[in-house]
Amino acid sequence: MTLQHFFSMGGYARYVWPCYGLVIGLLLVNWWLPLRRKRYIIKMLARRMAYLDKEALAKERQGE
Amino acid sequence: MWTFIHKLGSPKHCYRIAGYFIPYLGTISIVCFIYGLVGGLILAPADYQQGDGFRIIYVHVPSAFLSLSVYMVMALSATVSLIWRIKMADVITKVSAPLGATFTFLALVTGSLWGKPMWGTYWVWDARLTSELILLFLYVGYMALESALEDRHMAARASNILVLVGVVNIPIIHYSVVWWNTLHQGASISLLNKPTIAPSMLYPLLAMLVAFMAFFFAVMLMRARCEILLREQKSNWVKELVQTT
Amino acid sequence: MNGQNNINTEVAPLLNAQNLLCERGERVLFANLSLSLYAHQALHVRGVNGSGKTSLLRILCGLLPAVEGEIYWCGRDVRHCQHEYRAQLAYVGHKSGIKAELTAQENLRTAQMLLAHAPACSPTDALDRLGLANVINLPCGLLSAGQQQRVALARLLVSGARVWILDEPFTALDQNIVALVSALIVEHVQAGGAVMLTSHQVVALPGIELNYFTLN
Amino acid sequence: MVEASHKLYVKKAVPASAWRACLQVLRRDLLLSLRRRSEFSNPLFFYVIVVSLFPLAISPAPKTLQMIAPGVIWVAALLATLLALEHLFRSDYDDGSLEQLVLSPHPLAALVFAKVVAHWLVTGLPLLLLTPMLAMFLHLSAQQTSILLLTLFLGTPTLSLLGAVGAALTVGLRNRGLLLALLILPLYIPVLIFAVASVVNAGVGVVVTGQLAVLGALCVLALCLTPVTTAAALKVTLT
Repeated sequence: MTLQHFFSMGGYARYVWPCYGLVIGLLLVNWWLPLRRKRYIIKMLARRMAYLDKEALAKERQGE
Repeated sequence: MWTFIHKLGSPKHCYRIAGYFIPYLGTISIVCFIYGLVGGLILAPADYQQGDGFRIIYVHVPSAFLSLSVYMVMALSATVSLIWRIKMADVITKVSAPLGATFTFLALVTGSLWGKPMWGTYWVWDARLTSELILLFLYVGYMALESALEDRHMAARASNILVLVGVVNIPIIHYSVVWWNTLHQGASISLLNKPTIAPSMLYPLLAMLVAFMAFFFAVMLMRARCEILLREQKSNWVKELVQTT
Repeated sequence: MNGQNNINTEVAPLLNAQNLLCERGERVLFANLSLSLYAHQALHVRGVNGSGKTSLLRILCGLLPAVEGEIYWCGRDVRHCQHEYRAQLAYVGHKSGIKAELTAQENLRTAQMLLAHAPACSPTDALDRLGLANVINLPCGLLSAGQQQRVALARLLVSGARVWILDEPFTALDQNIVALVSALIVEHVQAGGAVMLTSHQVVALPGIELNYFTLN
Repeated sequence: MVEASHKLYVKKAVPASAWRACLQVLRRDLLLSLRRRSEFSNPLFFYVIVVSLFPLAISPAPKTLQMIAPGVIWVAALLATLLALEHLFRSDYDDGSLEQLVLSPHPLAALVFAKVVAHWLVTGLPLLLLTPMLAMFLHLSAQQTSILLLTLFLGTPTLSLLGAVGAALTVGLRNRGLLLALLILPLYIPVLIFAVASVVNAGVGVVVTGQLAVLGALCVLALCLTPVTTAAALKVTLT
């Protein structure tokens, strides 16, 4: 199983490597997307809560 | 047992349970994936007929298997949601669909790439490839209906019904396509029937299967957690969580 | 029948709802709301726009499933007596439910057939009572909005249902027709039925005492 | 002020049973279709136009036309049914009579089945009546035409029934035309396969009772399962 033979995949390299590349690529993308989305959601919710707190504060001050 | 199911109903609990399982599933999938890759690409002997081209099955067969079993997972959670009205089941159905569609697309591409050396053309109207294609249409139809309806509850229930209609039709579509295939191309060997598998070839395949399954459940739970956060953003456990992180 | 209709609250209410919760999109319209409607009673549901009046009515007539809460018909859970609950309840919403191409009579005949309960009166009688005798054979598409609303209300008479749930029944109606419809409501309540309605106008029901239910 | 002495409850008519309610819904829908001819004549013109495009597009030679005829006619029938499904629940949804249907104590599945039968009589049946002319357009033999009519007779009810589920799921949406096709066309594939195969086999002289039996089975399956599913879908999308 020489290294050169491994890369040429017995002449089928043109089909085997794109397959594996695509599969691993898409799986990594699918794994990474929810991570990024969760960070984004947490940040968005934090910003929204900060905004609501500020508003509540402003209303209290008007109340006094 | 019953309290466990009842607990599943509460989003907070689901979020925690999902968080607990994700690392385990992740490690299982990575370990099996590496073993499968090494076993499949290096250790397994070349097939006497198809040479090294057959190594594509280590990617094609798991994604084909996953494309169907993800639809079954969606059908199961759709039934649970429709009958016992557990809202968390809607989350699972909704987040699994894109993953199922990805696996179906992978199965199609790897199938056609495998077909090129064997049959000389990229697309072959082989029975299994055709039913994969139709399965992809079912996924796309589900996702289109899910996103078209604005109201969350209605969207969930309507698309659950569509999943159940789809699951009843999958065997019908599959066997009619297989019958149609034999009608037009005679009983030629189907592209995808696995060549006689020596054990050294089989174990990497099983490892890849486990790797794909673990990967699916891990990513599905991660996406479910995001969906739960969005849906329960007003509840205070989410507020605390947002503050602590 | 004396002016004050005697609501005996000992007998189970015709329609009873326990801690309903209703959401629209992400907003909670109302939570743990309880309400009951007795025979011989007319209930006016009041509330500002968007306070969920229409959703409440749609929940009570079974069109909209409540996120939480139970609905009872004559003391029994609605899910166990679906047939009787639906046969005895008539709903007139914002949309009239009238086919524009059909004449008023044809519309009412279908409505009559759709309700299993013994139909009270024939379509022609119902249309007479609502002063639509002269337009019986006209396609409803040619009728004015007020006339179409009256055809929808005629459906109540034809259906013979005991509980009427009316969503803004008096819109697009002129004064004497409002009086006519009010008289029908009074007659129905005195005959043992129950009416729940929403309206932005002042509702005058001579002869019976009108209860109120406000949604904040 | 109308004097209220006139007794409200005049006479006790017999309560309408579910069966008579369904008949009444069927009669009402047929009456409606007669008064709104454009709604069901458009799909028929579409059917004829699409079929007559193919000789122009491919070739007028009788040989090739005969080969592609079953597939062309069946795909055109499929698309025509899909077009006609738009109006199955849409008009009732807009003017609120769909709500009255859902509120009725009679089983909604039966009422919906009556509506689908009315829809089939208005679109499926005319498709059947037009087919001999189109078969002649495409030089189909008499034997094949008869089998084609039989497959259409067995197939179009299944198309209408399955389409009704899709129509019910997408009734509330604005841009539902394309979505309905996306949802329902994959489910039409088995009917298409077996129908076209039996017409092609009939041309070659092969015995086609097997395929027709499967078509009949699909029709019966649709008859049993879809009305309940459509009713459930309506109750969901009507809120």
